[in-house]
Amino acid sequence: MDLTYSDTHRALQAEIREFARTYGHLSPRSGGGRKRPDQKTLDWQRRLLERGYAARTIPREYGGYGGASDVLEAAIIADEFSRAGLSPGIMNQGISMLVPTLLEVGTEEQRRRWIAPTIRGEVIWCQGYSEPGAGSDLASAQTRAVVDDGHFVINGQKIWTSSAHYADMMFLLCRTDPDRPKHAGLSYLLVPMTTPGIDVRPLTTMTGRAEFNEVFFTDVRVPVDQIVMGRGDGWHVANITLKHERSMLGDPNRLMQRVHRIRDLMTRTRIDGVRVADMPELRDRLLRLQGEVMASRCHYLRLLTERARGEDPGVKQLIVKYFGTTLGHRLSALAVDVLGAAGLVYEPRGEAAEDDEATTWHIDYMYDIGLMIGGGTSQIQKNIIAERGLGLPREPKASARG
Amino acid sequence: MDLTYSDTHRALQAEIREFARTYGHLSPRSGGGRKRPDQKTLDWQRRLLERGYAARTIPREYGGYGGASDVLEAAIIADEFSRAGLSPGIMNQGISMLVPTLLEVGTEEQRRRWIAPTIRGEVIWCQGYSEPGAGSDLASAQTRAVVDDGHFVINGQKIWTSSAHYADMMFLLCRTDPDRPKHAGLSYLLVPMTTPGIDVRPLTTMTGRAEFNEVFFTDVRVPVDQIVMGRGDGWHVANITLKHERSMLGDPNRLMQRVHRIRDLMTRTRIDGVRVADMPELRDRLLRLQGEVMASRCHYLRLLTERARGEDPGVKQLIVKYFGTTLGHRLSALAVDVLGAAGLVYEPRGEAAEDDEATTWHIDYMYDIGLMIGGGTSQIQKNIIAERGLGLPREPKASARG
Amino acid sequence: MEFGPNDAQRLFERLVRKLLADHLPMDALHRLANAGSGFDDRFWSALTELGVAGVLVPERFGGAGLGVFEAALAAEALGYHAAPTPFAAAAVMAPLAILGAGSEAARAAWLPRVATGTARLGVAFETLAGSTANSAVERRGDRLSGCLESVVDLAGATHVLVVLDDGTLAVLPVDGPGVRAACRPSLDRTRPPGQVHLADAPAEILEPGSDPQRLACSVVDAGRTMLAADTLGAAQSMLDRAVAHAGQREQFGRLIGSFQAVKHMCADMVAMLEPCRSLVWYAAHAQDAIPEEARVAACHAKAHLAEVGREVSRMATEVHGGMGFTDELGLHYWFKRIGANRQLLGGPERCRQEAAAAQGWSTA
Amino acid sequence: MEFGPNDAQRLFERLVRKLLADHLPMDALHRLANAGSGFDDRFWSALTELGVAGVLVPERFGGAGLGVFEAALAAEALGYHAAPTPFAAAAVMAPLAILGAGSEAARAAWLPRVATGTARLGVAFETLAGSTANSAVERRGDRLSGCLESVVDLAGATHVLVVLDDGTLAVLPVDGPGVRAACRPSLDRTRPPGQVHLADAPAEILEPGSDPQRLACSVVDAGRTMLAADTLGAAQSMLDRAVAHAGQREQFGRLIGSFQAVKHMCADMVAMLEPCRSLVWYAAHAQDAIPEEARVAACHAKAHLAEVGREVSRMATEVHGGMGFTDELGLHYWFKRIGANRQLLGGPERCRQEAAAAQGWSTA
Repeated sequence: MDLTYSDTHRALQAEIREFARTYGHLSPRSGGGRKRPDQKTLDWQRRLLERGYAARTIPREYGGYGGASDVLEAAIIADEFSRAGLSPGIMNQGISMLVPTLLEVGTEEQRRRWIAPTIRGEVIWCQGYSEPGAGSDLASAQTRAVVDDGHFVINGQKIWTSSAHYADMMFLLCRTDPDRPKHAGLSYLLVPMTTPGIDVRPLTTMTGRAEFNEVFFTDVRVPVDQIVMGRGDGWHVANITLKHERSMLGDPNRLMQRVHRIRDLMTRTRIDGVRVADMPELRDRLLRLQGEVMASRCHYLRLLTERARGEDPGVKQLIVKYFGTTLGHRLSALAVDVLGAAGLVYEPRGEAAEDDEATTWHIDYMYDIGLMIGGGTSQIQKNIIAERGLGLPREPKASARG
Repeated sequence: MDLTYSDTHRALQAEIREFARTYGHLSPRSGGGRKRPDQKTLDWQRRLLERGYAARTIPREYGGYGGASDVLEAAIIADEFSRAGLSPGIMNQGISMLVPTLLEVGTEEQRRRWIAPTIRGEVIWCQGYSEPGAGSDLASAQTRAVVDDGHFVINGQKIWTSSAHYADMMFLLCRTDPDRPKHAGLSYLLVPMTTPGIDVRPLTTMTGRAEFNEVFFTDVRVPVDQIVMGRGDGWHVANITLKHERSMLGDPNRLMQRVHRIRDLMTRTRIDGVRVADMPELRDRLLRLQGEVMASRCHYLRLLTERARGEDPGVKQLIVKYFGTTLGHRLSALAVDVLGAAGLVYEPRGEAAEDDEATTWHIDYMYDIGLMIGGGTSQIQKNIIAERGLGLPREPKASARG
Repeated sequence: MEFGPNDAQRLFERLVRKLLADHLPMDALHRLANAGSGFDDRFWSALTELGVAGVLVPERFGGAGLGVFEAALAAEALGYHAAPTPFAAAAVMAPLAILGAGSEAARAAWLPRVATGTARLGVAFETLAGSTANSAVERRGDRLSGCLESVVDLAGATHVLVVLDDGTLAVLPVDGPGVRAACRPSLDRTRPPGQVHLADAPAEILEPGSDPQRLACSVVDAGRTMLAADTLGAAQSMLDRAVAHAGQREQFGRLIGSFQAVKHMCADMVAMLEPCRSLVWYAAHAQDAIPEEARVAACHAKAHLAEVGREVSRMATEVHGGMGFTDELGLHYWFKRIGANRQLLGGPERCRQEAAAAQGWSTA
Repeated sequence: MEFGPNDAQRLFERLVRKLLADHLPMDALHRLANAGSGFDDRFWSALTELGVAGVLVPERFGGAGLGVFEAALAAEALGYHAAPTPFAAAAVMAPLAILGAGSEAARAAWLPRVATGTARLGVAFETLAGSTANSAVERRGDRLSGCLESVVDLAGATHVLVVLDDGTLAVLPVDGPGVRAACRPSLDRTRPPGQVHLADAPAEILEPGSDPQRLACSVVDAGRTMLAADTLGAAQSMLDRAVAHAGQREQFGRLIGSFQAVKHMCADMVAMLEPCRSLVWYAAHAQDAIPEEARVAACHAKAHLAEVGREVSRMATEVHGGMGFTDELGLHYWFKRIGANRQLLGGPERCRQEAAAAQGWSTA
């Protein structure tokens, strides 16, 4: 065990604190679900990239900071931003899922073309995986792509596509080789959303915003070089992406930041004249969550360390999404309670503007339920944890329909 | 809705309060799992029977008080005993399960012979249902009884038989007609535990006491008239008994009494000089449980009312055991927390003597887990609630072993 | 003794439920909720005709002359249908306040109009209701200045009844001089929260009853009981939908209700929720008939339903999978209504604090 | 940077686990637990030889010279095997106290004996440890009178180290004049709680360090970290047993682990428990190297492991069905050990209060 700060680490910490003092007032608000970054957010992201507070380990030639992978550095940055209540920068599916996928299996050209604008928040990606009726069985994708004149021609339908209504690009899982076995017939394509034949129909959710979409493809033509790896490698690539998604969803630094934001909210809110921070019943709920967040943050550092050692994370990785999303929801539930009746005013400002504090928390509270459902419900996560993680037997195949 | 107290009700209330003032100091301690009633408990029970505070509605000819069925009277008695912290009298399987079963389907002779000594606490019954390996599938009982010379001759083995080591009698579910279909081949016999051929081997539990037993039958002879209803009616009778067990386990008056006992404990316990009653974090836990207990008590009164109207309780009855045992466990868990480190001294005094306060709570805390497991685990209770209560489909039959 | 509604009460409940089912199929609910005004003239008239608006108004003033218990049955039904309408304040808290204070002349002036649905009073508290609202009012004679947040039932209101900290009750017309009243965009689109600004606004000060603070508390208690009943109905609605969905939706080649995980979520929901019905009945009945238990029962009903409502609303949404998260299915109207009920008139921790105080368990 | 044990630390952990596995098969555990003394000479010698008793004693005093982190690895292993032995006080709290206070002469007198396992100190607090014990001691010069409950590691102890409210540290031999020390019959048969009566008993008063109260707190923190680590190991042991049981026990014609209900209980347990390991590591490391985080981390580790331990111990017992409730299977040793760890040195609510105070979040 060694969490010692070297001189470099101490310098980094001092540098961030200075940055927070100087520029902290320019930070956009955290939370509130996904939306296209506004100018304030783009400017903030640019500042973070310049100093390596975002995309720190992404090579310079792809627009990153080119820092060495250092678990402690990452932890210091996350901590300092969390404590100062600053936005840690843009977090979206392009940055968290596509970029690491391209770094892992993309061509040099794909990396040079896509990574830089993606991490700057200029190119927004959406994920074309789920299809109607297929539930969590992604490998059963029916959306077809056939080759014609140097292009893939795509027909079919995706659903639950978050951000599609404002995204520039989609990474798409589709069936290119229907005659091959289920998992071997898939390919992974990069598709501009402006391509003719793409019809995006927003799916308004309980937050009142269109977080998801249905996306229809009619003879959508994409050059054949817009494939990641080769034909039939789609399932492999998609799983790399999903692996990165699972890590993203459990991000403990966002949870830690929520703890601090709720603490702050508690000092500003009063019930019949009494500060909520001085109500032990509510304070105890925050402390309990703080302990759990502290555990999840430590767990995250442990995973980083073990990954650096090349150890197989096994069940330790599989639990992250489940407990991370559940914990996130419990935190926003507490925030909603602290806001109380005064916080019931709800005015989402849509994609372009920043929401007020109460609206942001309410969106998170609902959106977190979406996260618990999306990409395999908590129930399916528990099956995966028990079967893959603990080796418990699978359910017997049903001999008859229920 | 009508909870009006008539003059009779007010008189009953006043009478009990007077009783509590005069005799309250003679009450044995509540809780602490099952044991054979000691003299103090038997004396207390006798006083309660005389005044109709126990067995109130059981006819006088069977040793009861012969009161009319009056939901409000029952509630007043339970309330006043709970508030005064007095034992509501003996609660055991004979009183709660066998007596109502005999009242429902026993012969006049069986009633006259067994009910009076049972409600006085002089005859203790145990329940011969579970068998090794059969889990919760009671209808698969293999213990055999064949008729020979005016007797049933019993051979086989029962397990998880609580109280068998000090019981006088057993009500036994056994197979008398192996050639008939599973549920139709069972009979329900009343067996004196002193009959030769019965071997009781105590099964010490985590409480350190022998709450359960294995019971072995070797050529145990019981006169054929010791059957309740007829041959082959065993499953029917057993289900009547189980119905009464489910009601007993959810008894909200014991839960209400626990709330009061914990409140009292909180005022007597200090942590570094601070009364636990003044620690809002722990007080809030008690209040939350008080609200739930209040709900369960109201639910109980509603069930009584609807039963009196002859309505089918359906899911309303099925949930009682599940939430009652869970709530009981959470209450004893709070008590154990209030006791804290000082309460870790654990000295069960066995069957004969009264345990100290901390030991009693610890036994309840563990015993409550036993209740959640026994007679069908909470998991099985949930299956029953969902399938029988809500009409959800059964699990498909497995086509292969897991 | 009878624990539960009697025949007359069940009849009343059935009539209310029938009316709601007729008026609020999902497309109507979508329409009214999207409008977001929390009030619809036609729907209100129908409720009034049935006696819902005047449920607590004595017969001599033209009302139904029923009790808080019957009002709770109506509130449960309104919650079950997520009805976009005033009720807790307009039909329960305000008339109770006027019955408990005010001169006979004031009663004769107000209550018949409440019963005919033509006077609809929102209710606002300065602080007594345990909420996070930043409300403060200054009184000079019969004139009030200040700001009131989280006003209950301001939607469609003709007047607002203000409860000051000393228990004083003041009534002002929403369009009177010095009064600026507006509903805010709300999480719960069926019942928007109100805000009222008062600038030296002339008010009718009701003649105080014998114990104004106690009356104010009992108005809060009745309001909390209504919110608890509303949550009960809303949660029951979500549970019913979840069970129906689980019994017809197939995934992985099976009805999802045959999976133990789904089954046990449904079992947990019903095991939590069903006893709540009896608790709400009891709390409502206590307001009518057991004054010494009224406060504790109301606090516990409000707090416990808030907790159970939250759990049920989350689990029922989860059972629906992705569909539960969409606007189209409309499940979220109930989810948000339950969320709003939790916060209005004091969250669960606050209500439990008051339950402790009412039992002498704390000095709070 | 490395979050987790390094190679040397992992080797130490493996050796301890190996020794425990060898010494404590179930029949040995049954035997030692039934004796209930919480101490076994042979077993203690083996632990001492491995350096467990002297884990925190600097090498110049003959100890292993390791840190609280390594001690936590040992504590986890001891919890995993429900080892009936002193440790938290004898090997961690007492040597830390002596290292932080006391003259160099006192250190030279005590620490080598701690390392060789010949001096075994139980630790008793007057109040600072947040427990419900009724302890009170009066000091006159170097003589103490009074009563101390919930003494940690009095089993097999040669001495008791008393921490007074002002941070004063006093050491008394358990068989000294005026000292009456006895273990009480315990829920947790592997570690009986101790009670000490002092009647004008002569004590060795250690020379106070620079900040006696702070030292006392850090002794509590280290103790709480050990109890958290012990619960971690014990809960892991119960989880492992539950998973193994679910994978081999058949009911209704299937392995019970193939039922979703059982599967999800196991998933819930591991999802709760696995992050706890990292939290315990962090809290232990903070005692060694991050003084400004040491108190908050220790409080959180103690509180959170108490909560998770309780859940896991209940669920693992449930997974075992009736067998889990029997004495014979022995699962209850862990259940009770987790229960005792929860209460010793302050329950979770109390620990969270202290975490709030340490962060300036309350005035408590």
